[in-house]
Amino acid sequence: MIAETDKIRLYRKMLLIRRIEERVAEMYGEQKIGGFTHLYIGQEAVAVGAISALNHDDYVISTYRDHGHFLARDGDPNKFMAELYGRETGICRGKGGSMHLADAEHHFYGGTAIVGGSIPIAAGLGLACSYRDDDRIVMCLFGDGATNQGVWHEGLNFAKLWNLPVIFVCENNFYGIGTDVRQSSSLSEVYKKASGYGMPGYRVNGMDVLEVRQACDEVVKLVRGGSGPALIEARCYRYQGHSMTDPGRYRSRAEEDLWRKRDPIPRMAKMLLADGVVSEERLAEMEHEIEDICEEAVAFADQSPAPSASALFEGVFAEHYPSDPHA
Amino acid sequence: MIAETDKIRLYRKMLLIRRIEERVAEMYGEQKIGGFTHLYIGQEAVAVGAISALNHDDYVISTYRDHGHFLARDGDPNKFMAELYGRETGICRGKGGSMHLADAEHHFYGGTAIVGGSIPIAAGLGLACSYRDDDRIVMCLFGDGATNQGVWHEGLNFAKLWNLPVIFVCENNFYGIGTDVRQSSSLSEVYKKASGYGMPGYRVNGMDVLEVRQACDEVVKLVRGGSGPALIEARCYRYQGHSMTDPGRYRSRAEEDLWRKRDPIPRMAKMLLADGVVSEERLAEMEHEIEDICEEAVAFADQSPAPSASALFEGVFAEHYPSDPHA
Amino acid sequence: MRELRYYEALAEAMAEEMRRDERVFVMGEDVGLFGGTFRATEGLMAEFTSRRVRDTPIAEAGIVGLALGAALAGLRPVPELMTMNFAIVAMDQIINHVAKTRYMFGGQFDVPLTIRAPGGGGTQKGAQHSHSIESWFVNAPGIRVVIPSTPYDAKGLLKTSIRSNDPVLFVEHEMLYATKGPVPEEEYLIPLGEADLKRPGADVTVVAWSKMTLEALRAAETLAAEGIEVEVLDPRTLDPFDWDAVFSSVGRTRRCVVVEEGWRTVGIGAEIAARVQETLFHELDAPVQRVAAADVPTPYAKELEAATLPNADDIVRAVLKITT
Amino acid sequence: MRELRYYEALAEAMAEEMRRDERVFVMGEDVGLFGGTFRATEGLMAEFTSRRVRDTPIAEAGIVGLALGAALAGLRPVPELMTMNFAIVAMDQIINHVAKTRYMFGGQFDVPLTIRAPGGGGTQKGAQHSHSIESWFVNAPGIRVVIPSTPYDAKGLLKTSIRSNDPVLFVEHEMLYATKGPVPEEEYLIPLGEADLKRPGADVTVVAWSKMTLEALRAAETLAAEGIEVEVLDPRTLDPFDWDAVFSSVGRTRRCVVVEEGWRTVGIGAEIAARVQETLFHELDAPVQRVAAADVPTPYAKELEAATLPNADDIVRAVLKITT
Ligand SMILES: Cc1ncc(C[n+]2csc(CCOP(=O)(O)OP(=O)(O)O)c2C)c(N)n1
Ligand SMILES: Cc1ncc(C[n+]2csc(CCOP(=O)(O)OP(=O)(O)O)c2C)c(N)n1
Ligand SMILES: [Mg+2]
Ligand SMILES: [Mg+2]
Repeated sequence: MIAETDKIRLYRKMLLIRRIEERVAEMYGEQKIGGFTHLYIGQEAVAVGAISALNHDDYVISTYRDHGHFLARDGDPNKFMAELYGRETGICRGKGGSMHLADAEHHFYGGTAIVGGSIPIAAGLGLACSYRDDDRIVMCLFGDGATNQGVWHEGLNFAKLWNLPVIFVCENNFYGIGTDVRQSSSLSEVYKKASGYGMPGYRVNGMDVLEVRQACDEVVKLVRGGSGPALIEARCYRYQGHSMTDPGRYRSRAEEDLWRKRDPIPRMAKMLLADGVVSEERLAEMEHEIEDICEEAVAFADQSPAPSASALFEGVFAEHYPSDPHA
Repeated sequence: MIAETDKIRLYRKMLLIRRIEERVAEMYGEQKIGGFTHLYIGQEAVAVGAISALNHDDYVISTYRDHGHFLARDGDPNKFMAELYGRETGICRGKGGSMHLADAEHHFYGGTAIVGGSIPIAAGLGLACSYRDDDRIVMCLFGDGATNQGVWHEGLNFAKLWNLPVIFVCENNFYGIGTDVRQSSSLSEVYKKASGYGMPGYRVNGMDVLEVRQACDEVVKLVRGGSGPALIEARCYRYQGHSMTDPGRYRSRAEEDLWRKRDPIPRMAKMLLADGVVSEERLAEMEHEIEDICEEAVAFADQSPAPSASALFEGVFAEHYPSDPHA
Repeated sequence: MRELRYYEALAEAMAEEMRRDERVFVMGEDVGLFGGTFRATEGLMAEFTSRRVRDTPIAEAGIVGLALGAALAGLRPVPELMTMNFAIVAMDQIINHVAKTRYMFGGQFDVPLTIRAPGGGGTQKGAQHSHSIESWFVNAPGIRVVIPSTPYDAKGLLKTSIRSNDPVLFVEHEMLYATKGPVPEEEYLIPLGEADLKRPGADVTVVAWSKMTLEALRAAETLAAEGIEVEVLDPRTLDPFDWDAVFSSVGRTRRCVVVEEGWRTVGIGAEIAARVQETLFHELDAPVQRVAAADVPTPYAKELEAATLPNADDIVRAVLKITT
Repeated sequence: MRELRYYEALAEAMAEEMRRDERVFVMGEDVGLFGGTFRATEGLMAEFTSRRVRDTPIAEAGIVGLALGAALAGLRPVPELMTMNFAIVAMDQIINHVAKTRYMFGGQFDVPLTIRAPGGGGTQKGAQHSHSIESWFVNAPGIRVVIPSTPYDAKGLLKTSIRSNDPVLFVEHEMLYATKGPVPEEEYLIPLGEADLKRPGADVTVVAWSKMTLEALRAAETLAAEGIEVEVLDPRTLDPFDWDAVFSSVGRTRRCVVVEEGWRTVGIGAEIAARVQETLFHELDAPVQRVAAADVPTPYAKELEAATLPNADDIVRAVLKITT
């Protein structure tokens, strides 16, 4: 059972992610944001439902589609927007950008632009938990396409073999760029791949934040209790193109419409209203509060300075030597 | 049902592999053979049972433990021994050695020294069969340790996804060098890993050449018929160390004795005699014939010349340019 | 003459070779239905169907391994790696398998395989998506490395690569796909190992390839205004390499600048500098200069990325350093 | 002073650091029960149990990735790759993840990770098992490359590497494990980035590392008999690199030979030759010479392998070429 206040928090977080990414799209259009930018719009229920089931000191690791994960993990919207702008005040000092958001303070080990690259690293975070025998756990979020990479296999085998406390959350949005999951995975029901490792596999509706949260609460309890790793497949849909430059000819209009009807945000708003958890007024207020947060984030990024020229050579290593590159 | 003449052939081939490898061990001791040399002794029933189920123009691909596979595929014992000696007359002109036996004439795509490296290549051979729509199939033999490599996952997924005619034969001898399969695979019953790809998996007793052959006959028929790929786990045991330099402290004496009792060669000799398929005399004769083959192979290698100095620069490419390395 | 974009020239080369030889086929991530991330395989699926234009899972080691197996069995695969960055994921299949199969097995097998992949940075794709790592593949023997800078070179060299019985790593550049240039209607091939003189000049030889050729030509314009005649030589293929062309040019100009987009330390520029000083020790009027990326992971921020990637100004500075 | 073998010095370094710091642990294929393929982890399992000495599956990308994750979470892993050849399988985890994590994330995380791996050939292990590919890791920024030639250097540098907050690729050599040398009982550390003068000499500077240092010292003996005084300089670490030591030595001798076991083209020798000619253009009496492996996959046959790997005779020839 999820408390009413929690339900409101979950809704608010989804809304924040949605609205701030709408601003990201806008700023990308104004060329204030560059590089590869992958929007999370449509999948908010997965990040919010799954990550909210964790403790503050648990570990989270992500992919290049990391905006929603970063914000669901309570990352700072100002540092987020400044990073996408490539500013000194960004969470990674402008060195990472959209695909490489990381946040040490929130134990968020960041986005990798290499599909599948995070999987063995997630198992390694779990190894540290098990080595120290603390009761932290790890959550690793990735896409359906990642499950066909070799390192995915290696990471899941290690995790099960060593009984590591890792929850692998596959966001199955049915496509890897333009490729249908049925064209890339011999087992397109991703949760069944867990059987190849003797690991439990679960499937949840990734368009319903409460279902995601409830399932994760249970799995978190098991994994924290020492059950070893688990795989959760959350079925969801991205409403935008793969990245900002995707013509997106590979999906049918009918399919897109079907999934838009399942939009997790209006769906939950309706439910909260129906159950009398919130009033129309409160929802409108919330929109305003979030509008202000987005405004502030954009203003912060706009006013932030570009990295200094010397930053180019900073932070390659912790310890420096004369042969290291310098200005 | 396997014909009596076939049974004799199977027995004879196992015996040839056993005896010639005994000579390899001897010559390694005399330092006529160098590098990494991995004996197949104990596993003969797998190579002979599996590979004999194929047609001449089917494709076979192997690992660094490839002596038995090469010989089961009717590779020439003289060119085999000369290769291990590193002589010009070797099957790979002395460039490959024990780990890299290949034989174009017999569609044997050779040994790789990279554990798992052959798996996607095997799928690629299968892709060629399916692309040309000929009725060739592919057999890929590898060890239990290889199943934890990323490329193993990628190769099996591709093979099933594209319905390629590939038989993956895992020789589960329970160890990868000194590591017990239970310490390396979360699913130590290797045939069950097929479930992660929606592929059929079978287990056979790799110490019984007839059981291996019968199972392979059936699977070959299915795969040639268009069923798509299959995984066969053949449980077996290597009697020698991992390579010639392995102290082998990691296996118990009791375990080794148990498996020696299951030696596929005496076991089959007994059966052939009991069923009156061969006489003691015929078996003795066979030993002599094989003794002669081994003698000749060693003599051939001893008399063969070392590669000429110019061979160093030959065969890096098919087409040559002034910047290529040369004497 | 007709003008084509770089990606159109590539697509045309593949289409022609596929029509010519039924054994040639294309595979890779989103090469079919999607038409290729950079449109280089656009239209191929429609003409050749999914049998010969194969969309794959995201599994680069697998893609290269499957292509190798198919090549050994007599086909002529043209796999695409969506970007060069993913060649790192497939490194073992490329270096230990594709590049070594012929030699290791005593020459028993042809390896007719052309791996296409775009490299380079310049659009803020960050540390993991901006690699120019040709040097690793030039260091490892057994695979050719082709790296065209114009649509004309791209088409002619790709056709030659596909017809070769040796493996080729064919390196494109993300920022060249949209560039336009003359490409004749009639068929032509360009042999590997022949540098192209992109601009003659008497004062200094600038060796540059891929996108850096364009930067070098810009620099040459600027310097011409100051009365310095720059010769711009594009090797076009890094393995084989046209050493004669470099040595005869530098033999005349007595000065050499090498430009590469990759990291400076142990880059290809180092090899060229080392060979030039070995061969023309007494002819050189000045040390060979290298223009290359700073030895840092490529940063995302626009200003920082611009500061680390070499450009025409850097080339001008390097030339002036040894000509004035 | 007490003498130890190279592998004993390594095992001692790991044991000392594991006693000193509970966060240090070892993982790899057959490092535990088996004691390490080359005995470098012998005895560790007995003292530290399987919690801190972990046998792994054969999955190098996984091994490196897990070690990275553990390092980010505050441990100090010392993963072993059974040989350098398998670094190629783990290339993406090393280059794109281990080496880039600090920079790409704006310096938020330490990456205290030491990857041990033996490289090199010389015992007929063939094309896929004889790699000396340090150059790729020196080219890519973000990871240190340490490559000791003696038991003394091996112990002191490994301890320093394990205590570093930066990732280190620690390259051993299969043919050095059995070599013996003095190693003091009392603890010592050797800083990275400091070359060691293995033999002083006035006539020519020979830069060599790992097994090639031994070949260089043999060559120096031979040449001393002919009255040529060779200075043998071992950089000991390739990143950081002690340029001052090389420049000051060559500044005196005015002649330089670089020796490496890896392939010649775009090897580390190219970088050293390029920098020396950049820095000492007017001081050099002769072009910098490179002694390296032929640009072919390493063949199995004893005679061919011997012909391709550099040795003392090759060094002698290279020195004579520029001294007489
Ligand atoms: C190793 C690797 N190969 C290819 C790519 C290019 N690429 C970026 S995202 C992507 C699709 C990933 O799909 P999926 O895992 O389902 O995640 P989604 O984008 O749907 O969230 C591809 C192929 C990459 N970044 N890394
Ligand atoms: C990628 C890679 N990692 C490690 C090794 C070193 N190695 C050679 S054989 C071997 C064990 C392989 O075990 P298995 O697959 O069970 O085959 P078996 O030796 O038992 O026949 C290992 C770890 C290698 N050759 N390649
Ligand atoms: Mg997806
Ligand atoms: Mg085994």
